[in-house]
Amino acid sequence: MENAPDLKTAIAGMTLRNPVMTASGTFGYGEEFAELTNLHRLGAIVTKGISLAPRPGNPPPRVVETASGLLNAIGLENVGVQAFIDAKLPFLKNCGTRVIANILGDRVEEYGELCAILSGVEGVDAIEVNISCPNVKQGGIAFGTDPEAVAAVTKTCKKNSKLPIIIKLSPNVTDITVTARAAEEAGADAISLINTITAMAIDAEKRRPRLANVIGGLSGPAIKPVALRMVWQAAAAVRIPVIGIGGIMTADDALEFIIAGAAAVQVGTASFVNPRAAEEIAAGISAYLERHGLDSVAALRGSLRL
Amino acid sequence: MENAPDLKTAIAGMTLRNPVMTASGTFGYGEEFAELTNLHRLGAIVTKGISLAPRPGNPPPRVVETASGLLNAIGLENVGVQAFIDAKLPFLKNCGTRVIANILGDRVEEYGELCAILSGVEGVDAIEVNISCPNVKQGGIAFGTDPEAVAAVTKTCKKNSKLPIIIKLSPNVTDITVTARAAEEAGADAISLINTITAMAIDAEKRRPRLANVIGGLSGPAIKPVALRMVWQAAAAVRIPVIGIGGIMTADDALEFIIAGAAAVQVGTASFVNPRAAEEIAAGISAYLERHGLDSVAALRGSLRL
Amino acid sequence: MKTVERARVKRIVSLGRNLFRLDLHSPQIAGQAWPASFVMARTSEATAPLLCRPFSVYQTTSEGELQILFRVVGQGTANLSRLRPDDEISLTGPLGNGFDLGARKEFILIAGGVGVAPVFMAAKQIVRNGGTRITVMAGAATGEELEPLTAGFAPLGIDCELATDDGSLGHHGLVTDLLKQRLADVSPQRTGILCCGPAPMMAAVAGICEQAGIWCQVSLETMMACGVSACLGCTVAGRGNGKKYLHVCKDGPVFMAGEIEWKTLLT
Amino acid sequence: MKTVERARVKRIVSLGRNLFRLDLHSPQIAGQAWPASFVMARTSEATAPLLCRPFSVYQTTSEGELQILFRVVGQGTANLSRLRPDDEISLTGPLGNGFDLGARKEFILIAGGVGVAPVFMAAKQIVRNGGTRITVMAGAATGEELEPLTAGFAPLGIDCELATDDGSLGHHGLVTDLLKQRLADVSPQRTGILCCGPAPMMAAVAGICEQAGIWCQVSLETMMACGVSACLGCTVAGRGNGKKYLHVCKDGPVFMAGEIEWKTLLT
Ligand SMILES: Cc1cc2nc3c(=O)[nH]c(=O)nc-3n(C[C@H](O)[C@H](O)[C@H](O)COP(=O)(O)OP(=O)(O)OC[C@H]3O[C@@H](n4cnc5c(N)ncnc54)[C@H](O)[C@@H]3O)c2cc1C
Ligand SMILES: Cc1cc2nc3c(=O)[nH]c(=O)nc-3n(C[C@H](O)[C@H](O)[C@H](O)COP(=O)(O)OP(=O)(O)OC[C@H]3O[C@@H](n4cnc5c(N)ncnc54)[C@H](O)[C@@H]3O)c2cc1C
Ligand SMILES: Cc1cc2nc3c(=O)[nH]c(=O)nc-3n(C[C@H](O)[C@H](O)[C@H](O)COP(=O)(O)O)c2cc1C
Ligand SMILES: Cc1cc2nc3c(=O)[nH]c(=O)nc-3n(C[C@H](O)[C@H](O)[C@H](O)COP(=O)(O)O)c2cc1C
Ligand code: FES
Ligand code: FES
Repeated sequence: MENAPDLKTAIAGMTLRNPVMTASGTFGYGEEFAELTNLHRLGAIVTKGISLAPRPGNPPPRVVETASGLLNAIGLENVGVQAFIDAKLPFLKNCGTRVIANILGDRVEEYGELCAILSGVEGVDAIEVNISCPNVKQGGIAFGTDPEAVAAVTKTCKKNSKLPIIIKLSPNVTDITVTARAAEEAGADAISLINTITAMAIDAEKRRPRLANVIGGLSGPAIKPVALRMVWQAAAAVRIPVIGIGGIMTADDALEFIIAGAAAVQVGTASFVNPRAAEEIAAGISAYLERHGLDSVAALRGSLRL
Repeated sequence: MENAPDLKTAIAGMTLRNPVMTASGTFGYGEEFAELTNLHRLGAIVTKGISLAPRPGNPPPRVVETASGLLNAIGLENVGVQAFIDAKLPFLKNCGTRVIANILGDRVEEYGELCAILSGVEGVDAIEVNISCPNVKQGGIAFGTDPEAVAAVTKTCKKNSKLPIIIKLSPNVTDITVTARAAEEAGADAISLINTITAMAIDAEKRRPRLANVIGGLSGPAIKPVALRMVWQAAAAVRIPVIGIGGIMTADDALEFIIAGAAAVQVGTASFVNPRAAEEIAAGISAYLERHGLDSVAALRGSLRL
Repeated sequence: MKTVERARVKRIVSLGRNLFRLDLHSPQIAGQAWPASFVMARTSEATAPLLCRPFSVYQTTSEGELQILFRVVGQGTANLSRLRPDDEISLTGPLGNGFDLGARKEFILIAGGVGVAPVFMAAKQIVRNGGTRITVMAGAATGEELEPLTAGFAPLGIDCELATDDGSLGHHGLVTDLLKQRLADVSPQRTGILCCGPAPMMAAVAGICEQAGIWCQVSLETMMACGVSACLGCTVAGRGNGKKYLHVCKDGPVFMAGEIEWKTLLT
Repeated sequence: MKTVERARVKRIVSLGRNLFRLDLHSPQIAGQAWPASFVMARTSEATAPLLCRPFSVYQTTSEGELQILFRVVGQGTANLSRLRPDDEISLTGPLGNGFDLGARKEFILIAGGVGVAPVFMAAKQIVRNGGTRITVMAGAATGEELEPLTAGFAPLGIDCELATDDGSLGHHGLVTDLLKQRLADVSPQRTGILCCGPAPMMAAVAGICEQAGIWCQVSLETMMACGVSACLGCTVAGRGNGKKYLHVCKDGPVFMAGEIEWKTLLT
């Protein structure tokens, strides 16, 4: 091949340099990794989840390692939307890549407010909506496990924002295609999946939960096969772009998701293990395309041979 | 402590020597492990799933390793109930431990027939009902994801059998307490969980699924945190005994499930890694009880301190 | 009888790039192994890699030593390559069926790469059984790789016909070329062929033997989770009836070449 | 500036049962490390153990060598202990804040077990800064363990007061006993205490210092997923307001003893 393969990825009205983003909550607000990796080589940075008011998060311990996995109950600690805009966004604006703000709330209206606020500032390219949070009006059941709540959040976000809206699906459901379609029908520009799988660990010696919050979310290579199955199912069920997330550590992992139908991927826990993971994965995808004589990553999407 | 701790475990009207069973599909029909471990030191042997007619299973490849996990699509290959009774049960009868026959079907009636047949023979102590199979009358949706189907299968099994009926729940659901309660209300004597989580792997070089069946079931240490969370939730939701399954490799793993509320556990994938795993786990539980001054395993059940 | 045994590393010998011989003290398993039997080795205590890895027995001694040959292809074999003397690993074995050495007077033994392991053990057994004529045909990518793999045959008084992909040793081409050249001299009545190597090589040998009417056994490899016929994961499709599956860990690893549906094994 | 660096193992030194010193060639990180800075080490390429493990910098040389001290407590540290010269691992660092060495004239340095690492680096720095009076108080389970951990102080001209749980070396009891004995001689105006060790020891030292009005800094350990303030997993509860959490990898690992809500750290 004469030219380098084309990694450009169009999603929800944005064009990304390449299909590799960082996953929310695993890359801070970008600045934390500025000395460690080349931010301008990433497709996009997805920020830590942002709520209206700052949140202190859960008491410690908040993280525990499991077999090929990481169990966390951070409790959505974040600086709140105003401090995000004042203190974090100025750096992100100039970091050389797309910025996707990840948001969360307890009530549908909060999502709407956050969308309105973030649409009004410069430097945010898209909004990713974390719906794995408990819906306080519905007795604390996660928005993301109820197709009607998914639709309601999606509609509110779309109504309150001109920015592309990416709905981030919860894997803790019987049938991922149901919530995927609910998001699509309510107007989502893209969906991303999976968020963490609800899980638990116990210290047998102390007979106590290892997390102060008792249950938490499982991420990392352990969940990759489950994530890949769900991405494959979701990609077959909707026409909007699907962003694959879950246990991606290497370029090969990312390629599996793209071959299964993902338009782009997010790298989460891997950035803890290797701060350069996302950048290296983007380079690895390019090398793969070249080796296989493919001139664009788009040509690979959904190319699974059954 | 003067006497060895009491590991005896009463479940569904049976008394087991200890709370450690082998999981269905991971210990053959017992005979395969006779030279490798002391079968009479196990709480019970759960057989490979048995259907009315023999099944050839899925085309190869059927298994692939994932990060701390095993992905399988065996396709429920088995000799059928008649060959089980003629060729496998004679050995099991004399192996020195309890025998639990695991059954599966495509239609509710098949489960009933299997229960009737197995209740009529000597040597089967209980029946474990695998409901993670596709329900052909309902368009192939797994029985285990639909509370009504769970109830229907449970009732049929109870009606057709005097043996204790253990319903084995699928983890591929939004809320495990719903199917757990459905089984309890329909008369199940116990529930066991989790079966494998639906998952997938792709060979990026070949752009083909790694399993001929495309999707399969994930087991092993990778899924332990998810299994433990579900067992904890289910144990809080029902009064019948709960049997914990999923990624148990060591005595500590088993203890986590018991502390979370399981009355007993099953050891699956671990038997592939170490054919003596179940026996060693039973010994390890005994050592733990002794070390902690507990005189019975029952005293530990559900002892999680929140 | 199969056993689980803690095997102690006696030595680990590099046989070239990514190729090793591992000599273990494993008296119970060594005392019972036979040609084309295999062991399941747990390569680390970590949960990744999770499963045991299968390896053919290459050689055993009466002092309880058991040797395997292996090529580093992934994490499990990389872990093995980092073992040091006195480290311990878990072994289960001996497993599987084995080559049928009883019926024939003359043997052609065909090996590709580390597939030489079961073939070498068969050769030693045939020699021990006394007097039968043996020809070895062995192939590999390069001479550098092939030489250490076949060095054991000369001390047994067995000549090797060699083939390498790059022509650096022996015939420049496939080991099946050697077989074809020899075919005119082979007596289908007396001669048996034992073969272990990459699937395409075994499929080609199977095809040649079928056409020539020569008795041929192959030792197969498939993905194995348990090695003891419990997981039912190690299947290959049997010939004739696409629905019948053979279990490599129990019905095999040795099969009559005609039993296998080679097409499905190669995709 | 923090970096990710491939660090080459120069040597690995056993300091007794389960205790090692690992000397790495890691010039970029070594060139920037400070007392109580730490590195995140990826202990293997496998996915289990998955995360990097944090270790305090023990010593650096101008030739780019970086040393850590570690105790084998689980899989990650067991992997480290099996490293051999010329193996490579990934390191990220230097991370965290550091001991505040500027303000004081006299220091008491208190270390428990491998907690000696940041304390030793602080001692060297204080000596290099010139002239300040330093006392070291160090404790461990046994003398066998404590001796190699404290051997580095004498060449610096620093005397150590030792305490062991079994009385096999120095005072038979806790290192905090040594501090209490000394308290009468300590000037709260001039003296600062730097401390690293098990949480109960640091909590006890914090309590003593608070009562005596002595300036005291501690270097804490919590579970860390990232080490770079991205995961928000490494929190400890701050004093006074139960809702405020401090991040050990960024706000720490060094804190003023009074900043910490010790009760919640000990449960
Ligand atoms: C009965 C039997 C006997 C064997 N004897 C030997 C032997 O004597 N020497 C030797 O070097 N190898 C032998 N093998 C193959 C050996 O088991 C694999 O190379 C090994 O399991 C790879 O493990 P890994 O973790 O290093 O690689 P992985 O990371 O697991 O895999 C790396 C690559 O090797 C392939 N692979 C993995 N397992 C197998 C397998 N079981 N069969 C074929 N390909 C596989 C994978 O598809 C992948 O492409 C034998 C296999 C079987 C079934
Ligand atoms: C800033 C910092 C500096 C450190 N410096 C050193 C050092 O210089 N030398 C040294 O030997 N150790 C140091 N540690 C502790 C070291 O990181 C752990 O011992 C190591 O991560 C254990 O890994 P493992 O896989 O061997 O054990 P695991 O299997 O992960 O755990 C084994 C046991 O150790 C405990 N443990 C695991 N991680 C930590 C942790 N981060 N803090 C406290 N306990 C833990 C676990 O709860 C468990 O009980 C430091 C920790 C931090 C946070
Ligand atoms: C420590 C941690 C914090 C996270 N915080 C958030 C968050 O704030 N918002 C969100 O949508 N997802 C959050 N996630 C989920 C990740 O973005 C991602 O969906 C998940 O970890 C699976 O990907 P991985 O396996 O690559 O990590 C978090 C994950 C981790 C591990
Ligand atoms: C190869 C394999 C075959 C299995 N076959 C069955 C089966 O026939 N019936 C069944 O109910 N469960 C079956 N299971 C599920 C196990 O019994 C168990 O629920 C699951 O593997 C989780 O436990 P583990 O992580 O300890 O393996 C099978 C699992 C594996 C790995
Ligand atoms: S490897 Fe498990 S049945 Fe053959
Ligand atoms: S370790 Fe991740 S924020 Fe501190």
